[in-house]
Amino acid sequence: MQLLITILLDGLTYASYLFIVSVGLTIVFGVLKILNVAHGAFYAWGAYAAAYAITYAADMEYSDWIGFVCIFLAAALVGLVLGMIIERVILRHMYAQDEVLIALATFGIFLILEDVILLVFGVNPYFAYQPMALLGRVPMGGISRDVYSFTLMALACVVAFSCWWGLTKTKWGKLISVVIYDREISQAMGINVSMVYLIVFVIGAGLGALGGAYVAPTLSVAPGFGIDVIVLSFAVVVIGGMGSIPGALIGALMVGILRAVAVHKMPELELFVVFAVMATVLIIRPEGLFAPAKARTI
Amino acid sequence: MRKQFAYKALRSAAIASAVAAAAMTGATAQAKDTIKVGVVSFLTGPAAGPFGVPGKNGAELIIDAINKGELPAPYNTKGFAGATMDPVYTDEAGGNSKQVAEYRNLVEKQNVDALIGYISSGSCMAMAPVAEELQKLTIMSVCGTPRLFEEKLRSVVFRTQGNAVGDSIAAARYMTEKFPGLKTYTGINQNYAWGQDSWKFYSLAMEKLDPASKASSNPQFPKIFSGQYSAEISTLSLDKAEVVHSSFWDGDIEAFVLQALVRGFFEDKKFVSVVGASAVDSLGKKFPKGVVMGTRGPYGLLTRFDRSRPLNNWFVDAYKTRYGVYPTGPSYQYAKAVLYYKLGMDKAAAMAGGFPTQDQVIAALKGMKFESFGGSVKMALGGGHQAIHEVGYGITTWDKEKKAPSATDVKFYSAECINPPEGTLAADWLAQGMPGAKC
Amino acid sequence: MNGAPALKVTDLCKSFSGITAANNINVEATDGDIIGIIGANGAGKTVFVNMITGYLKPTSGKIEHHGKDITGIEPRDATHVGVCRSFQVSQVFMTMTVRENLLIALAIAKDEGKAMLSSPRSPDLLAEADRMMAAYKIEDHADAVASTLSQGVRKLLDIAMAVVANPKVLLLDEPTSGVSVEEKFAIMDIVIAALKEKGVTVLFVEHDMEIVERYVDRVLAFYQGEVICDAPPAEALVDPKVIEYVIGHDHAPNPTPAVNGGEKPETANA
Amino acid sequence: MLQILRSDKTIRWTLVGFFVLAIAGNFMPAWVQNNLMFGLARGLAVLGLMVLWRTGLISFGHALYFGIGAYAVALVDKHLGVSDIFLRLAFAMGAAAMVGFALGFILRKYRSIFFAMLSLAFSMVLYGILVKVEALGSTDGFSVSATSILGWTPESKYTLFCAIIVACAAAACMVQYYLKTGLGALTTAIRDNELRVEYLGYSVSKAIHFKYIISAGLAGASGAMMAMALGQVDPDSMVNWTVSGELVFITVMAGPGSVIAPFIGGVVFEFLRTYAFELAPHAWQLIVGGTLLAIIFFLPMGLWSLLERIWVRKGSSS
Repeated sequence: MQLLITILLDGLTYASYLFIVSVGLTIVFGVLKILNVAHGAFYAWGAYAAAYAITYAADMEYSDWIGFVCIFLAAALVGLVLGMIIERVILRHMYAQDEVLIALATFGIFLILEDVILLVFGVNPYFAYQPMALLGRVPMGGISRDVYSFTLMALACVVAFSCWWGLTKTKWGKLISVVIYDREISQAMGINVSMVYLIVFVIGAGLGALGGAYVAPTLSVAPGFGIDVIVLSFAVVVIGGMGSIPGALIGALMVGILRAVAVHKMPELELFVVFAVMATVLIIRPEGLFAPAKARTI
Repeated sequence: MRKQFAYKALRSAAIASAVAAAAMTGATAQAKDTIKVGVVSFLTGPAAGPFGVPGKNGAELIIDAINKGELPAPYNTKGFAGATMDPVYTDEAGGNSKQVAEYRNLVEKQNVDALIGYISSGSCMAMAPVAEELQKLTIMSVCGTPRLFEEKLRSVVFRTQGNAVGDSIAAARYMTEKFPGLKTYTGINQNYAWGQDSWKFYSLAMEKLDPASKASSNPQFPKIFSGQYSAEISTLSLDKAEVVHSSFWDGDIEAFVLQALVRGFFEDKKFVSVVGASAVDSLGKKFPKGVVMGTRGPYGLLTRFDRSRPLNNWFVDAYKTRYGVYPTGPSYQYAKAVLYYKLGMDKAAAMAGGFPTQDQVIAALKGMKFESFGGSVKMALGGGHQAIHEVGYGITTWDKEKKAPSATDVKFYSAECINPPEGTLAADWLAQGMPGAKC
Repeated sequence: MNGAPALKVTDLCKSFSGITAANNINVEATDGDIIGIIGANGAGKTVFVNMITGYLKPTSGKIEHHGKDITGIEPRDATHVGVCRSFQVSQVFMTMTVRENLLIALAIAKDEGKAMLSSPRSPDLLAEADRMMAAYKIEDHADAVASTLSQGVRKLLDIAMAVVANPKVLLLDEPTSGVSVEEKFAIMDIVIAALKEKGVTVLFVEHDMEIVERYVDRVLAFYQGEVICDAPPAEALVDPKVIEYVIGHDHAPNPTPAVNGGEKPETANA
Repeated sequence: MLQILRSDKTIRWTLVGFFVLAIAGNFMPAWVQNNLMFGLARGLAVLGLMVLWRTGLISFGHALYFGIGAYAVALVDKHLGVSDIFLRLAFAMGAAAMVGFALGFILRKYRSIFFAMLSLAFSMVLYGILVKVEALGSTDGFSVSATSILGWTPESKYTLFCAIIVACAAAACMVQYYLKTGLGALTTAIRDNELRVEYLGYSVSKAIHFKYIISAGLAGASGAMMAMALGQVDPDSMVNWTVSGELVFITVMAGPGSVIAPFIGGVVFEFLRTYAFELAPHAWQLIVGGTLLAIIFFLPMGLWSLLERIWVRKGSSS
């Protein structure tokens, strides 16, 4: 029982983290049809920006609560700046290309951003533990857990809800779904598609950054930790169905829980399970468990 | 050149006699004004901040000092066998295969005279065969897996850092002495040579030192640089074991401590960290008190304010003034390796009576015993290629006056107390109950 | 060849999620027949062709070729048994020249693809290709890349490629659609001549009644997935139902894109 | 068969080129020799990827076969003490081709991004196993002992250098021959129009499966050669997704123009990385990534198209 609760909570914690990181990826793919490898870089940048801001605030001896403000500001800033630059300067000119080639281009962007981090923030790790320390811990399932991870779950729920709401209940969401359905027609209808693309990409980048920014307090933010995130979020997105938000949610939950089970029961399989599931899903349902509105025929 | 040597010889009595002897031994190498040496450490990636850069700084500091001849006596002779060292700082990140390629580049493209460095046991295990293939003197400074010299003897590879056996046995001895009540233990170690060996030898030693002790059935071996340990921490917390052993280093130790700290992990468990001192410095006041902390040698946290000897004091002050922080383990370990190389070069030069060939340097390095910053180092194992030295543990605390982290109950174990005699495999020695251990 | 008809279709039905595209179609064609298929847009002509050539699996019913049941077989197997087709939107290899197009087609057709293991530029295949190009009057374009060809020439190439496998039954889906008026008859003259001499059974979907009148022995008129008339042109074209539902409603060449013009079968994301 | 070999210019030039290189290698400094070996070895895998690319498929998971090849060499060396180059190659290619054959049944039905993703998934499964299993060397991998040829262990690397060149030449010629056959001609045909290929009576899946096995075998050989040239294997530089990324990168950089392009691309990449790493240890990824973008934007047909433009002669355009 104890073990069960623990596994569940560990799984949920990891799942929420995965979801926040992956949802941006899936939205971008759904609308722009771009498999964005650079997403991992947004994640890293978000983490760095947040960690930098938090440690700065701490040095200035502001209240630790400022840390949370920093997190969201950092995410928004990174999403806005990097997202805009990359979409306008590079991707803009590639939409005609084969999508795998675009993915490769984003790989190039990823490599560049990775090193720019080094040049901007240096190699020393950042420790922005204040927000996590601030919230303390609660006993649960016989062991104590940090409250911060629960706020992470809450954040995941908020993100999930607002994405769903934003896409289904708002005018903007409707516009986007029109664009997803058929780019040419929506252009003919006078929708400013390129603007929609830009905004969606910025949002996606922002979410990636938010993922990084929010976990920053729990880690030592050090160079090169965007790499593993990429394939993990790929797995999540593919499992759920590329371009589907509920899919990303389910995918994150599956991966999170399975990994938790593995860590507790068979640590050797920790990484294996994630990609085994990814492969299996692709084999059985290539379009993913939750195929997006318009199933893509290849 | 020769004049310069004679001049130096006069200044250093120890060497003077040798020079006389060297008169007859001919064959010396073409004298050089500068030697090129590859200094390899993590410059990027998660290990750069806590290990690579401090290590590089340590090397940088002492190389400059030696080139200028500014070290306190008796190390104050200028240069390496009179030659100025021109270091090539190289990144250790990127996986073993990439490192092997880089090693080949350093030797065959940049024509370095020797290599100093390597932090990850993975790198060391991968570099050793290449070093042997290319026959290039390589002094490993930090990595700790005993496999390096236990698997086979090496001709051109040296290591100035004691291996995981000593660190683990010392940890086990410390625990059984200071906390005889704690019988059950588990561990979290990175899933590669260093982590695997550390855990292996720690549990072997515990079996022998306290037969009543019991290892957990479910120790954790996450992939190095994983960064997220929430699930692992839960597993360890659920585990009934009272002690948690860890050989985490690089960014992982900080990440782990941060994540565990909030969850009161260190109040429920007695945490033994073989090499986490870098985290103590980086986290400062934040670092939990009461953690059993090792430094893999007489330096860093455990000896910062004692061990006052000219070389050590000079190093701490010079480092603090140049980099604004105290030197950490890696800084010392890199500096130690450079110092060792200098001593070898000078000694060989003295014996050869001229600029030494690599073989002469290797002969000089073999089995050398020298005074390092905190204590003495004996190249006792692996046919005189593997160092042994004392290893200590202490309990972390926060020093209010100095506003710096420090350690209480510091205890050091002599090299012979924690290392097998030459020729015996560590595992066998432990199995036999560590015969002849001098403590 | 046994006595059985070249093509025998019995009670063929096809419905896509409720909508009936073909309803109890019964057709019989003997060797050498030339049959015109007419009907308004969405009458089920192309669906019929697609089912016979294995692109669509019938919901029910039976298709036989010389007595052999070929219902719902793979397109390539249809080709193997000798039932081939051309397409309303020419399906050729756009980045290759006319000759290369034919060479590949020939290499595949030749003794079950064994020719594939050596160069298709072997003398005999080259000669064969030249013969094909001559027969279909496209030799002038031999080395032009397909994407640069005019609609008409591309059509001819498309048909020629359908013919290399020496089909017994050939279905042509609107061989003259998108072709300029002056080209139309030229094309049909070439094609029919080439096929007649081979004694191939031809079914072709056509909107232009003049062409139908000129070339076919029999007319199949489709309406809402059913065959409303199966008779020689003389009767068929005056049949009131046909006039009512087909001819009267249809003048301009059919603009509806054929089912899945350029899409790829059996790869719909796996 | 012979008519192709005799008539084919590319094959003749390939043989001449590699022969010259082999001779020249003898007079090169060791580090150049090394980088050439690495580059050419990678080129083998890229050659396979190029065959796939011509059919319009890009695999983001060929590190799977690269890794299988490399680890096959390391494991037979460690456990069976096999040091002979032919045996090692046989094991590596055999293992890779077999896995490719098995997975091909699934992958041949996939296209575009789904093909890329599923390949990625498969390769990461292997990665996940390797880094976690101590018996397979975990993140350390293994070092590989010196390579021998029919019982004779040469002391200089030059012999291996020549062996790699022979392998590359052989592979290049075979692929060139293959591309000239009907099957090879199908590569472009399939990319152009699968429907037509089916209606001509050929199974697209079969054709793709065959090409997939070829590419797997070549990637296996590539990994094996790499392992022997380096004397080291490990998951992060041989199986991780970034390795697949690199291979695709080289493929695009080289361009689909010719069977020689992959080897040029491989070598260029190797030197690019070496120098980037030497000039800017903190920014070498930046340089590599920048190059990748530049190529995609300004040389969509790769370096080969540049070479073609230089000596104005038409290569097999596609």
